[in-house]
Amino acid sequence: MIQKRFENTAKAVADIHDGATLLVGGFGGSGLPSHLIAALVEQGAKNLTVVSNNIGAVSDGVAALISNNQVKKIICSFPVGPHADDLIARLQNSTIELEIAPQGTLAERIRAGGAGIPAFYTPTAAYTELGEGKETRVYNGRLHVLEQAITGDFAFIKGHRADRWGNIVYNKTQRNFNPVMATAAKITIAEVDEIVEVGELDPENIATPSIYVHRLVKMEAAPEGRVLVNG
Amino acid sequence: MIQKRFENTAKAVADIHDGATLLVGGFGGSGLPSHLIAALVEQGAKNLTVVSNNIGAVSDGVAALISNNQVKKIICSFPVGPHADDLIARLQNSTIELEIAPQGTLAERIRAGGAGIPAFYTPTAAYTELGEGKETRVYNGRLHVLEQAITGDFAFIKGHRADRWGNIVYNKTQRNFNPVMATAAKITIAEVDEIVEVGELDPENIATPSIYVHRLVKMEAAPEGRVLVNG
Amino acid sequence: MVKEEQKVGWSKIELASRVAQDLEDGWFVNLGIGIPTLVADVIPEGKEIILHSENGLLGLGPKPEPGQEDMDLVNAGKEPITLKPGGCFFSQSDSFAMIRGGHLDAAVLGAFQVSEHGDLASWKVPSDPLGRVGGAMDLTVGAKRIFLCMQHTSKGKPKIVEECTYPLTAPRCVDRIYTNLAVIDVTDEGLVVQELAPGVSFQYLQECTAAPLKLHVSDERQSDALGVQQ
Amino acid sequence: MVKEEQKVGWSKIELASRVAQDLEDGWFVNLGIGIPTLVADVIPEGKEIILHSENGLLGLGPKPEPGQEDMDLVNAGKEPITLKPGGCFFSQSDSFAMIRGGHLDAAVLGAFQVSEHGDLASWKVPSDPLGRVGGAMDLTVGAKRIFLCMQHTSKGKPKIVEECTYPLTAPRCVDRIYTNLAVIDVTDEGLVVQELAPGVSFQYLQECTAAPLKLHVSDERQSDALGVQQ
Repeated sequence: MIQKRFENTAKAVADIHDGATLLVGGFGGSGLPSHLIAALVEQGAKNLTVVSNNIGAVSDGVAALISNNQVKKIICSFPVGPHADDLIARLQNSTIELEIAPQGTLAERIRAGGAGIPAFYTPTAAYTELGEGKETRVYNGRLHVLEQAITGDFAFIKGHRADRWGNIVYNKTQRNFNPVMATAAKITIAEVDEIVEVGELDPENIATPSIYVHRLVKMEAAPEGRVLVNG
Repeated sequence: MIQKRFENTAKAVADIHDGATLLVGGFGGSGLPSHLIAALVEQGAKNLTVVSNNIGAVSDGVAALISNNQVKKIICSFPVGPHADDLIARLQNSTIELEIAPQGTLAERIRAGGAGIPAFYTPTAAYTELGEGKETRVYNGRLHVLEQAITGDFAFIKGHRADRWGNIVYNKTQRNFNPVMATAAKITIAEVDEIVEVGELDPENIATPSIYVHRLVKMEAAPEGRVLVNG
Repeated sequence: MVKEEQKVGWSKIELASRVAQDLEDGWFVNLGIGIPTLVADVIPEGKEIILHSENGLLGLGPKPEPGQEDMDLVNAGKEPITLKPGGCFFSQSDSFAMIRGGHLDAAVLGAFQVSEHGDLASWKVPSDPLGRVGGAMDLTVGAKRIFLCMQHTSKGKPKIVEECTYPLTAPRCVDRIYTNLAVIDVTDEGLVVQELAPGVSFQYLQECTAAPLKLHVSDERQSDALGVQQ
Repeated sequence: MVKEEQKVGWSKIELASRVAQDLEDGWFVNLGIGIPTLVADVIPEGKEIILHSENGLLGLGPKPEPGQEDMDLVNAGKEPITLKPGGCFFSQSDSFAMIRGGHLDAAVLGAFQVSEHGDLASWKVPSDPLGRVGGAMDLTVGAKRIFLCMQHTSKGKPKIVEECTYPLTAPRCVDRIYTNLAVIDVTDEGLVVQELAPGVSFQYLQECTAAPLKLHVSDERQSDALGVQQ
C-alpha cells in the first residue's frame, strides 16, 4: 500500500546530503514550505545549491539556510527583501555564489527539468547582462537565448490538502512555484495543512498529481498574522 | 463588457481564411470540437494546415475536412482509424502532405508555441525516421533533437462549461489537447456544453483561463451513443 | 541635474488614472510593483480589465478590507489582494507561459531609466550587488504593449535619457511613457509628447528630460486636471 | 519461418498476469494499446499500481459496466474506462511532460520487432503509408523501464530479431520482453531467458526467435501455469 506520509519534518529531510541541489517553492511567504526549511536548518546539510524565486523576503525562507551557512549557491530571480542582509554579506566576501535568472526563465527551466527537455530558446534576457555568455539564435526575427533545464535532488513544496498517494491541491496563489518544482526533483517533499482519504480530492482540481510527490508531512495551521511578515 | 459568446458555430468560424493553420483539439471523439468542424466544412475554407492528434478515428473529426478537400497539410501523431481512407487516397495521389510527430513532441511543440518558446530539445525520436533531418545535440549523454514550436491562426477546442470571459473547465479526459491548443492560436474558438455566469466556475479548477479563449459557442448536448463511434 | 518639480503635474493616483484611461475594455494587463499597482484601484467604471499577476492569477481585485488579508492570496509584490469573480489560479510556469507567449495586451511597469529608443533599465542600479529582475524581462519581451508609469525624474535626475547607463531589462521594448509630467510615445521618429500634465510646459518637460522631445501637435496641449476615477 | 505455436505457452490473459506480477506496489505504469491493456484487469490484490494514460489521466480503473460508458472518460486506445479514487486529470502536454521527464516507473508496450540489443520497432510496418506513432517514442525514451508484452511471433515470423528491419521507435530501450512463450531480459550479454511458459522448451523458444538466446539458469526452469489473478 502506498503511504507517503512521514511522521515529522525531521524524518522527511533526514537524508538530504551535503552538496545537494534543493528546489524551494513559495513566493515570498505564500506557499513557502517553512517547516521543512526549519527542519533542514536543524539537520544541518551543507554546501547546498538552492533554487528559489525569493531570497530574503521572509525570515523563515531560504534566508534561514543562508544565515546558517548551509548554502554555497543560490539561483533565484529576486534576491532582496528585509532578510537579505546575510546574503549580501556572503556575496561581498565571496562565500556564496549568486545566479540571477529572470522569473519566467527560472520557472521554465524548472518546468523543462521536470519535463525531460534539457534546453530551450527564449527571447527573455536577450541583449542583457543576464543573457551574456549564452548561445543565441534568431527565431521569427528576434534574438533568443538558449537556456538549460534545472533539476533538483530534493524539492520542498507547500500544499493545502494531500492524500496518501501524494496528490496535492493548493489554496489560491499558494500554488506559485510549488507545482512546477514538484516535477523537477528526484525526491519531492511536501508540507501540507491536511491529509485526507484517497478519493476525497476533486480529480479535476489536483494541481500536483501523486506521481510527483514522494514524502508528505502534515503541519499544524500557520500562526495568525503570518500574512504581514513580508515587511 | 467582455462578451465572447457567438450566436452559432457558423458565425464563429466565418472568417477562417484559405491557407489558415488550424489546431483541432480532442483525442478521438473525446473533447472533439465536432460542431465547429462541421461548420467549417459548411464554410468551405481551403488549403488548410490542420494540427490534430488523431486523423480518422471518428467521422466527425478532421477526416470530414479531408474528405471535403479542405486540407493541404496534416500534422498529427496517429493518422489511422476507420475514417482514414480519404487521407490514404490523397496521400497516394499527393494531394495532401502528412507530417507525423510523436504525440509528446506534438503536444510540447504546441505548448511551446503558446508559451513563447520557439524551439526546444527533446530525446524523443532521436535515431529514428521521425528525427531525420533535424538538428541534434547530446545532453546528459543522450542524443536529443531540436524541435520547433507550432502555432495556429485558429484553434478549435471543446470544453464542458465556460463563462463569458472565456474561462473553461473540462470534463475528465475531455481535457486532452484542448487546454494546450487554446494557448497557441491567434483566435481560439471553443464549443462548450454550457455557459454560466462569471464567478460560477471554481477558480482553482479553470484549466483554460479566459486569456486564451476568444470565441465561445454553446452547443446542445451530444447525442446518445456517441461514445462507441470510435470503431 | 534639473530642478525638483513641485506642485506641477499629476499626483501618483492621478497618474495611475491617466494610465487606466488608456487601457481598453477586455484587455489582459499586468501591473508592476510600485506606482503601476495603483492602476488597479482606478479602473474606470464600465471597463472590464482583467489584471494578471506573475505569481499565478488572472482577475486580481482590489486590496482586501483590513483584517480580511489572506497570505495565500497575494500579488506580485507579495501584498494581500482579492480575486474578482471570473478570476483563476495557475502555477508560475503557466503564468510566464502566458506572459512570454504574447497573450497580455499590456504591461504597466516602473523604470530606472528609459532611452529615446525605448530601451528599458528597470532591474538593477549599477551600485546594487544583487539586482532584482523578477518578471520584468519576461514581461518586456512578452506583453503586446509596454507602458511605463513612473516619476519623471529620480532625485532630480532625468530617467528619460538618450542611452541607458544602467543594465538593460530589454532593448526597444517601451511603447509609451506615463510620468507625473506628461504622456510620451516612443516612436521611430523619437520621443513624441502626447500630453502635458497640468501646469507643465513643454520647455519645463524638456529640461527634466535628457533626450530630445517632440510635441505631437503644433500647439502645446494641456491636459485637463484628472480627477481620480473609480 | 517457424511453426505456429499452439497449445503451448500462456494465453493473453495469463501473459498479462505474468507482467502484472512484476509490477511493484506503488509504481506508476503506462499500458500500451493491445495486450498490455489487459494488465489493468489482472493487478494482484493488495498491490497499488497507479496506471497512467497518455491522454491525460493517472489512476486508470477497469472498464465500466455496460451502459456506464462515458465518452469523456477514455484511455489511450479511446476505449471507455473508469477512474480510481485518487486518480486525476491533466492535459496532454502535462501528460507527456510526465512521460518524457522520467517519472513513470514502467511502460508496458506492444512491438512489431525487438532486437537482441533492445531496439524497438513498434510504430510503422514498411508497407504502411501512414505509421501510427502516438506516444510510443515518448514512452520509450521516458519511462524508467520498458517492458514489452506481445505474442512471440507474428503470422509465424519471429518478432525477436538480431536487427530490426522496421523503422525504429527507439534504440536500446527495451528492458524485458514478456511473450506467450517466455520472459526474456535484454542484457549487455544479449537476450537472457528468465522463464519459459508451460509446455515451452528452450529449443522450441530458440526456433521461434531470430536472435540467440541464453538461459538464465543452468537447467531449464518451467513456470507454473499461471492462473488469472484478479
